[in-house]
Amino acid sequence: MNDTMIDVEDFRREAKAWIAANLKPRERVRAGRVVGEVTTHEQIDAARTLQRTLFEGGYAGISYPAQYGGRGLTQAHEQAFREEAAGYVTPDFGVVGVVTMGAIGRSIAEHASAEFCRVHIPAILRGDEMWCQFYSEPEAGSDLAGIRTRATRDGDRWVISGSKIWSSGAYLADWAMCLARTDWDVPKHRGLTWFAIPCDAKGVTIRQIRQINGGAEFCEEFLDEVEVTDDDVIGEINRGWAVTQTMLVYERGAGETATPTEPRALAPDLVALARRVGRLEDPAARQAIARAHINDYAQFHLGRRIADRLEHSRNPDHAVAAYSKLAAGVYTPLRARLGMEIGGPAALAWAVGDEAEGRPALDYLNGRRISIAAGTNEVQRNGIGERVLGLPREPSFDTNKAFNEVLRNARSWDGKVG
Amino acid sequence: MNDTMIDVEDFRREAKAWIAANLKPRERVRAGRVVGEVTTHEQIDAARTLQRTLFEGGYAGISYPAQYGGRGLTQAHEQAFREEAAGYVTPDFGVVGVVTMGAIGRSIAEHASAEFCRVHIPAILRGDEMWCQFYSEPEAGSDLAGIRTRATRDGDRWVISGSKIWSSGAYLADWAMCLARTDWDVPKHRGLTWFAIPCDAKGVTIRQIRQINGGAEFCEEFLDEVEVTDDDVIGEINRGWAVTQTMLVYERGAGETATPTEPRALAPDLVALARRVGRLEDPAARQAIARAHINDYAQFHLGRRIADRLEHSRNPDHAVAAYSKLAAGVYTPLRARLGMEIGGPAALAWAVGDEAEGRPALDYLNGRRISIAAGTNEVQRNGIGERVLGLPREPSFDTNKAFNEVLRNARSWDGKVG
Amino acid sequence: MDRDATEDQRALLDVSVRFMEETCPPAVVRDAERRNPEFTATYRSQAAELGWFSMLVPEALGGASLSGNGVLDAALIAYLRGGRLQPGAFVGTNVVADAIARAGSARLQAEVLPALVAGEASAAWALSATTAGSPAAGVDARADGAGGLVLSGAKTAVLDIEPGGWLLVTASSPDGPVQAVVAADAPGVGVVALESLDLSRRFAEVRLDAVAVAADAVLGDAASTAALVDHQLAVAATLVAAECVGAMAAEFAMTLQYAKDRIAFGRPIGSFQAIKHVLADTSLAVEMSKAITLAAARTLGSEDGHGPSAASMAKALVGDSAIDLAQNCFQVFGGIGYTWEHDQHLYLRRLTTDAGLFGDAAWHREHLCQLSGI
Amino acid sequence: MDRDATEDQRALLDVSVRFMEETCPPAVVRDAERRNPEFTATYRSQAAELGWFSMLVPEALGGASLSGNGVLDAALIAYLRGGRLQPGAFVGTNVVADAIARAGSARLQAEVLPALVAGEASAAWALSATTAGSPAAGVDARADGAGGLVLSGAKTAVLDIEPGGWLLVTASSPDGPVQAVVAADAPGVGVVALESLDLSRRFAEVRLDAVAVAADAVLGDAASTAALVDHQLAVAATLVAAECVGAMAAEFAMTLQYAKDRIAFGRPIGSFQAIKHVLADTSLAVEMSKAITLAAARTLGSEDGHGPSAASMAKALVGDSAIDLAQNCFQVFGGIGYTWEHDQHLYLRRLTTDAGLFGDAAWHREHLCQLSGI
Repeated sequence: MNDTMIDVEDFRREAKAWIAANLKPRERVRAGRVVGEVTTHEQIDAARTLQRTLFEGGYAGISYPAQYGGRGLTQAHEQAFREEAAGYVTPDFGVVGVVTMGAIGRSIAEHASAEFCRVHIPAILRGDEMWCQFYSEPEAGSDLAGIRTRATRDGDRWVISGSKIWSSGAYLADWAMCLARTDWDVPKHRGLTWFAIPCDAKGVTIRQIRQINGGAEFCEEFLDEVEVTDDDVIGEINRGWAVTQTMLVYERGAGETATPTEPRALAPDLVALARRVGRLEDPAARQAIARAHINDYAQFHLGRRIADRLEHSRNPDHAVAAYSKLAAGVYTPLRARLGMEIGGPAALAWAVGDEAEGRPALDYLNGRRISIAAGTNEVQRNGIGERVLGLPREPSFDTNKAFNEVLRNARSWDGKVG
Repeated sequence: MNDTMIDVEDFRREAKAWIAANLKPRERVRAGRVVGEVTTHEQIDAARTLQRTLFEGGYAGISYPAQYGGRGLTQAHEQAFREEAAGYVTPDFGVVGVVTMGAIGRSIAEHASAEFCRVHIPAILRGDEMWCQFYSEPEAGSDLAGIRTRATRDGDRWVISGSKIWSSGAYLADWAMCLARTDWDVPKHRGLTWFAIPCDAKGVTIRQIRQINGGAEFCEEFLDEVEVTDDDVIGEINRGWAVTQTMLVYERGAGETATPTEPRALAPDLVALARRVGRLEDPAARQAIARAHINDYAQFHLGRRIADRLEHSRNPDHAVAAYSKLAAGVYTPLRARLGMEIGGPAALAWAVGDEAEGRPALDYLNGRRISIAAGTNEVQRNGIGERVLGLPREPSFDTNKAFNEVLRNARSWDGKVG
Repeated sequence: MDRDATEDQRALLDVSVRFMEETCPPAVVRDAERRNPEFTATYRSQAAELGWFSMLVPEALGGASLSGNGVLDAALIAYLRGGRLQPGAFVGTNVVADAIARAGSARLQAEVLPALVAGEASAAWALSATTAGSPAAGVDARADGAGGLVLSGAKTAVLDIEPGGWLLVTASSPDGPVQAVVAADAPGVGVVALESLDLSRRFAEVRLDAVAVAADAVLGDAASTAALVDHQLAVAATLVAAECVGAMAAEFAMTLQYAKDRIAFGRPIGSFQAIKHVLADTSLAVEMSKAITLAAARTLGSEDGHGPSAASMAKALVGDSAIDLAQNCFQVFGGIGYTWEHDQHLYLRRLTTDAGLFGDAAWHREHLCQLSGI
Repeated sequence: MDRDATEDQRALLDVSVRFMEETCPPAVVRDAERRNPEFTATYRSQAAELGWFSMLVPEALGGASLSGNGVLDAALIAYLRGGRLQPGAFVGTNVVADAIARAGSARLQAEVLPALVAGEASAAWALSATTAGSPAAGVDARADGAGGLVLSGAKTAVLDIEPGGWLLVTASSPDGPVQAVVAADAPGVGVVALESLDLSRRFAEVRLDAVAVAADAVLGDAASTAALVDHQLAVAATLVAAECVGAMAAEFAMTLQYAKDRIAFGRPIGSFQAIKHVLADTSLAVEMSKAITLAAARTLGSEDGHGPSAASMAKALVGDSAIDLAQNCFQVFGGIGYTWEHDQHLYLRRLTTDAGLFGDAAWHREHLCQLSGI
């Protein structure tokens, strides 16, 4: 923190005045996005207008470097602004905004060349550029370093081909940050490079994926000989894994735009559901309600305990964050299942179009997202086992071999070693 | 089956008459052994007397080869005798008798030399020789082929040293069938040999192990330069694994002395428990009772289904027996836990010496025996996964290397391969 | 599912599989157009020709079981249906046909029953679908003084009411439960289609506004109705359990194959114990579910007194196992299972719904206690 | 357990660990001789010198909390006690001291309370130990007309009654629950030692045969008793949960080490996902149990109205987690865990017992619903 930095409380007062003068009060507190709802281009356009207002007022990228259009302040200042702006209409880009400003912009600021940053970061903060990630692949999910999209040098250009999937909001994005393999003859983590690709570049096809919940927030992409130049490389060639790790840390934090509050009221949604289906006196339903709430409460305090541990240790061991992820991955589907149990037949069939009545089923369909996305429960358990508990490692068959050889060996797996 | 073999129903009639003339009717049906109860030498002596009567009547070893003192008949004849003798006092050697006649005698008959069989099998069938297994070791449980007891040739003798554990009833046995490693420079399954050791041989120390349930049915042994000769080898030298596999098949069947009947009455023990603690109307207790009974019922029908499958296929896949073992390993501890839940505080503390009141706690302590002994649940899951479902194998680090090298590598495990 | 199936049973099963694969393969299952009345009627009448709706009906009334155990015959068909996520009022029609055969008036047996057996119409059982409480709840019946009834109230989440079909309504009266057979399009009967988790079935709410039912549409009498309702529940539970086990086995097979094919971290994912052991446990659950469902069908169809207990046990065990299985398989599929195009979610939806139909696991556990006299 | 512990707390915890390791190390825990009155009294009086029984008592009554939150102080001690399977009436004495401080007569506060704080005597809470129902059940109280009570009935499975100790009896009266403090050796009081699963604690049945209790031994009045009982339950639940989490952490650490050391199939068993993932899940359960128990202690000790709910949540989550943990650790140990000499079974017994003391998980879930007004 530099000495001349404005004090958080002074900043808060300044922000409060600016907000009152420039933003509109929110009509009513919005009850959270309906999962499955899809952000439209119209919403993005409206958000861009509002973002420009913030940018011009000096409140976009509060903790981004000042030389790239940010304010150069801290997370505490970000948090103060969020608290003051809570009752006002702020830009809502949906998930593509979270990805752009929460993970990609920060990864660019840390790893891209100064020239690249000067071009793109102000555009991001102004809302002119929305970004997405071309990252996971149909054949590489939890095994992120196992991607097979290929970037080949051809004179002063790079030619990129492959397929990508699970790109949140890519259909709304202007640019993509794309991970490709640039060397196949080294171990898998060592031949990866990140590229910036305009979403409307020749050879890029973006398709929304219809999800089991009916939504289509995620996309899949086909890259057919897409051409970029060295100027589009983010970070160093073949050192893409370092950028990835930065991005993963920001991604974990990116969703957490506000500190959640301690859940004190007994699982209100499930109490309402039990009341609606006439089971509030049913001992089994009461047990299910209490179980869900106790798990919520324990998860909250686990999260706080882990956050404390990360904040207050000199060498924070980020591996412990896997506890929060695993808890969410275990208890979210369980909670959804408890909802179905409480709801009974009323949760299996409901009046056409009645969102409240259909909610338990929707939550149930969405229940395993967090158990799978951004590292499955199994990956978290490995991480906790090896990195937190210090258990002996799983034998690995892909970290020290050329990636080409890994692919060959995997196809003829027989479990024989040495 | 040979043509001259007596028909089962004729045999049954003959046996029935003999039984009525030679055995005493049972006073009352015994309610099963109390787990933790330990067989005494006096009980063994009484059983020997009775066993001799059977032997002399031609009813010991009904399905054992006739040339070794058996009757040369089939399992169906054995079963017919058991059914007819059900109301009479028959020899009860406890677990050491089950091991001796159910697993060891049969393994000897299949693998030992004719001379060895002529000496020992009649003695076994007469009740003169009780046998135990020196098999598992403190450092080799589920990984049975990983035993480290060493047998070294010294002239025409073998010198055996090591420690053994989990030998059922060894403190009552006259002889032990002992597995030792005779070649350390070949993969682990290929350097094993079985030996017969008199339990009172010099260098053999047998100690009963106090179990968590207070019983002491199992023993541990220390073998300190125990000397035996080539005549004491059972099966071929370094081919002990073939004998082991025979023994395991018999061991699995050995406990099943009678076909269990379909459990129709709702978990009578748990209903009685709930009644005793006044929770028969409590919905949670009722759910627990029903859950336990349904699992019992499903396990019974699973067992019958698997037995049918093994009996009626031309090439029975014995791997499917792992389903019954895994089901028992999963549902036995669960049932014990349900008992503790139903019992509540009354299952945690009870009147001194009241066996009925203390029963749920005893069952609870014994609950994981079947999850661990004779191949843990984890070993069963591997077996089902690989041998029944055909899933790709776990990488193995010990099947193709000299056992000496396996031990060296394991001590410096770092998960690195190749 | 059944290794002891007779020759006759095997022949029927083979031809039934061919029928389903030709008439309603996966692409048709996914197609909402399948819900049109024409497809529904064609599918039903072809199924009837195979004998799908005659198994629980005695020969004297135009039925025919293959093995002497009609519940077992029907359960074997249900198993095949479940694996292929088949539509149609199979369970309802069989349950209602069985009920009419057991307790219907001469008119019902002469007019409605033959139509059901021949696939000219289907039937749905309108029972209370609440998790706790009596199957009769929701609709009140009062006597009309001439042996008939007047029915008023509503039943939510009634399974598979097809156009032109019949409803067996279980209602409460001051003298205990009563039952009557009513045309789904009779005056005063409202059928409102619902949205549902399961995309391969249809659900409706049935509203009855003082629907007059003649004496010859009433099933059984005050003395016998409670036992008949228990029997119907046992048959419905057994057949749904069998459909559910079929879906479990199909979903499991799909998942197992994926675990063998999918490569991650340089190995097929099925070589990892994290996956392998879940699949082993899941396959144990499939085997136990098959075993208990066959046991229930055998026992119930042999008119052994233990049938209703066995049916409740099967439904409870299968219901819980089905949801566990669906969740575990979803986890093995990972992201791909989250896409609409992948069949995983069809099974997830179906299995979860099966678990709740005709009493969820907790309901059947309590029912088992009551049947056992505690 | 608590990274935010104050300097004072840390100092007390350090000296408490030394005391336990010197006075009651594992060999003594295993030795039944430890139950003799002399050891019991010595252990108690040394513990009292460290302040173990003063934390919930206000300074005005001779108590002292270190941090201003006596429940948190006591929970931190309880955590250390649990890890070392310590004996002694820690929970009972603190709960009863707290109750007397809150609602005891001047005589109780002048005579009994100082003896408890000084470790001259201990106290046990004789509440109904049934899983369902009221803590007052089992003993009936009738008014003696002079403000006192006559108590009759029995309480089963009362925890840790030490020689010469006091009993806080919670009884039912026509006006609701009442409470009184009675000497364990008073006329008409029978204390019958029980066998128990947990070998490191002692249980007894208490029989009360028309025991006369003077007015100044009665706690609180009709209006306040129910709330006081709820508070006592919350304190007892929180302290037992803390002991339980301590035992969980110790058992887990022992198991983790074993998984690193034990070789099978050519590898340390902890390198297999089957073991590794169970340990990861178990360690998550330990972390969640620590987090929720600290939250309960903080909330309850700050007299925040949410305390009783938080305490019930902690007890429920920790109870279920403890049994899961004990079962999972047993499985990892395999055969060696089945031997008397191995400590595994001491923890299995302790953890299972902790889960059932002062209300099992299901009881506290229902209690939470009631506290939440549904």
